[in-house]
Amino acid sequence: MMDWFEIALVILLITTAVGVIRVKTLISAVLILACYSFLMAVVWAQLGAVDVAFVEAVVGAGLSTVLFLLTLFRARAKDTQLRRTPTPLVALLGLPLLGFVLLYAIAPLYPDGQDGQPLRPASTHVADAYLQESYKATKTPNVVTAVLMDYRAFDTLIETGVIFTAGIACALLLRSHSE
Amino acid sequence: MSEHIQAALERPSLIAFVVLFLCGFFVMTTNSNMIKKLIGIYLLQTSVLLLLVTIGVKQNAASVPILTEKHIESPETIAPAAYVNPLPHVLTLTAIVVQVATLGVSLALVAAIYRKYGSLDENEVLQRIE
Amino acid sequence: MIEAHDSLIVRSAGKLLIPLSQLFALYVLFFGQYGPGGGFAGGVILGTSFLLAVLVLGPQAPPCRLAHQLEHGDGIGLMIFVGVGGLCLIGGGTFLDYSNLQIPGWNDEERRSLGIVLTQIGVAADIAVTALSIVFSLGQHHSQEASHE
Amino acid sequence: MRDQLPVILFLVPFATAICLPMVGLKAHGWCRPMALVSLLVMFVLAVGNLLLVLKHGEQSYGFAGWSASASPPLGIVWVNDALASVMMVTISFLASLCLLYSGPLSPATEKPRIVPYYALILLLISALTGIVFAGDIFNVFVFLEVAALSAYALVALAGGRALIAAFRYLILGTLGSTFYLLGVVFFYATTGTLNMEDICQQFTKNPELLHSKAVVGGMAFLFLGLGIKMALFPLHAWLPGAYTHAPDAVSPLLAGLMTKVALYGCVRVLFWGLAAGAQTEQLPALTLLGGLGMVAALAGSLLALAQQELKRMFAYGGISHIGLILIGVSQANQTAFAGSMFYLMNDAIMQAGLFFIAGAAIQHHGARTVADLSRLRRAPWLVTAFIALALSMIGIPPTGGFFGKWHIILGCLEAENYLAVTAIVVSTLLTMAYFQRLFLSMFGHREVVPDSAAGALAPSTKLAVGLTALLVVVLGLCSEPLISIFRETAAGVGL
Repeated sequence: MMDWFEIALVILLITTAVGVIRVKTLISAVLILACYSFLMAVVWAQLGAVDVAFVEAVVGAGLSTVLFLLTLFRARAKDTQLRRTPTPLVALLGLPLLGFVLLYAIAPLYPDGQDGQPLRPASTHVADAYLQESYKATKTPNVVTAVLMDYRAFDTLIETGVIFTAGIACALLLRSHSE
Repeated sequence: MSEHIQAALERPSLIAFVVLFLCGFFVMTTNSNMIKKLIGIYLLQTSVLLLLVTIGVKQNAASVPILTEKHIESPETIAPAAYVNPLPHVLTLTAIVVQVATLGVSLALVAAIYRKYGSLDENEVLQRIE
Repeated sequence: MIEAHDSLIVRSAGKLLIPLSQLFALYVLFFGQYGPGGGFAGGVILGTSFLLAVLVLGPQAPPCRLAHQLEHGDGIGLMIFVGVGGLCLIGGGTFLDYSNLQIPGWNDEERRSLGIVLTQIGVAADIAVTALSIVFSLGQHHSQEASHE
Repeated sequence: MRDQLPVILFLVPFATAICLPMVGLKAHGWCRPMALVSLLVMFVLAVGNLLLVLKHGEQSYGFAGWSASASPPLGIVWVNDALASVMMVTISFLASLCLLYSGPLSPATEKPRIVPYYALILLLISALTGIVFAGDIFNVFVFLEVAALSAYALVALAGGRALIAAFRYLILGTLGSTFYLLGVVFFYATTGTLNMEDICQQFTKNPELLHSKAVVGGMAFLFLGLGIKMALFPLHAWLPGAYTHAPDAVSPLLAGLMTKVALYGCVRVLFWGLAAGAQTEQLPALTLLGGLGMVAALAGSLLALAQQELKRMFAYGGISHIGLILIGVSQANQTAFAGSMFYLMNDAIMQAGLFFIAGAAIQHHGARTVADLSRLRRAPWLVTAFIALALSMIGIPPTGGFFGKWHIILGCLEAENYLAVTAIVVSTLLTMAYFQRLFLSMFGHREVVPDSAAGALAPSTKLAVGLTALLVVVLGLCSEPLISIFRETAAGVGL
């Protein structure tokens, strides 16, 4: 059972990624990266992760691009041109090895034909309990929100803390000489 | 061999994960431009998140993890197979936000380096230090 | 180098878009319990709407001065979040156990639901403020450079 | 109150950190006292927590009211056991000491820097607290990220070369956490849970799961990620630069705690998550880690011998000790495990102490390199402390370093792993060689370079340097109770 739409999206995704690598100016690379993020959001929506797709579209394609561009606009034009550098031998040897390890590791994650679910435990053990019980416990129809803000609320708190840390760190790095 | 290709086409995002991961790793290790390195890291991180989302997929017409009216009225009847696994989505949301926070700090660092040494290239900066 | 944009079209479109996007942000934030959205997305949209205001109307316009003041509120969002968690501690439960928010007449599920709304607001506030603050940090030295030249 | 102690321990520095920007807006002067008081309160609470845990046994804390004992565990769980509470005491003690020390040499002299500086230090400490208690592998990832982000900014604070060192640290650190996350994804895909205890149960229920390709790959990426975080030898490239160029007030904190806590996280995942204690034969990962540890122990001390800069030399010394601790952990018996945990604690204190001395030497005597050390002869306080710490680094009897190494060696002999014993002995000899270089340069020359610039040490510097030196000796003299606590912990995970 192949989903041609998904295959097409994935091919587009890889094409944009290759574009990001090949392009010669940083500003174009960043703009193609925004396209990549947006396509990624579409892929995620296609896979059923609507919340994630929404956040990726807003954060990945939106905020990240703004941050990249703000940094680049400040640089002189000649600094944003890339020069070709020779590819180090280590990378050429290391990449196939890494690719092999990844292919080896994802082998058990393919659908196993029987019930068409990728590797059962991931989608049964804890996840089913969330789907069945979260509405009764929290009166929140969006299960993702219920898990995010209640069951795993502490993770969310710390992750809000990561954002806070980033804000403080940026202030420390860039605002020392002014004000 | 043909069943391998068949399996890969059934879940193309797994192959996409491997390709994007390698792309990200390649950019990150071979470029001396700092912005390009950050772009590489960005590709790397999103590819891992793609894998995470892919794990949550169920094939038998499972829908997005937002309960329908019918199930809200009688929560006892919820069949888990009808919805996509929500936990990977939660982890992905957390990781995306962590990713943009890291990006903010790294760009601030790059901006600080550029202000001091006037270059976005790591090797050039090292030359100017010496 | 952040300053008011001088094109009339941009300015009038901005005046229309800014309140709209703020409204949309609030919708996304509070709709998060019933559909896609929530604190993260709502917070970023809210932050970017202020950013749009600064870019279009210039840093001296009233909504932008508000944005600059907001920027000093680093930590308010986290305070809300930790505060809700702390109330749960005081209520006798473990940290962030919303069913221990002491509201007479409410049952556990309603309290948990309320806890989710409150913490979403906290997340959104934190993300909006920090997004603004990071952008201003990156943009500020922009303006400094311009004054050097 | 007792039930809530772990989370209160975390909240004290965290809540202070989020209040600082508000306070700092009006009164910059309040930041330092507030940070110091909160860390001292944390230290007192950590000692109380240790005593309570020793009296009442371990406790698990379920966040958001989702009980830790439920099956399957739905919420996030923290584990407050003897090992974690001993680590907490170490962390809060060193953190307060570092803050005390950093006062006079604080890099935050400019007003806009004061608030972020103290806020980041507090955030770093609260993140380390989280890693120590966490019983959930994804929770560890988020905390690692908070700790890392604040560490990058703190390193970059020194400006100049530190910026580029911080950038390298950032690239490698982010790569490390991405690898860690990938490992977590594979573990989740095969077990369907993130809770360490639950993962452990799954693996004990069907041990063939441990040989699943996804788990093997997951383990590889998880330990690769943590290896970068703990600066395991071939992955250590970020560490020497970052620690050398970091501000003198910050490097003791980073050197003492960052890599050690990552190593601690690795031990948690190995023995609590993968049940490495119960099924040693199933896990070739342990043997591999042991081998890497041997390489790191030798290479670290060899590289330290080749350095000219003081801080860089100590940084490589730290890398070799990470290898030493890994050797102990990988022997899979109680003696070596207890010894390495004891050594972990000791190493945190020794590294912090050495960087305190290096910082004071730079600030007061302008001594950056090994050759400059003779200037320190005029500072008896620093020299005495340095001798005590050096004895501990080498591993000479009355100090804590000796007892840690001794138990690791005993454990290796118990496991009949003579190669590991040889590696430890050779690394000790190399350590002795580089400290001999330091002593020669300190006392070797007849003529003393006149050193007019040297000011008197601030009392807080004296206190920090003196206390760490005293502590390594005290730890050595009363090593038995700690070793027996760690032995019990090891028995608890089935070693």
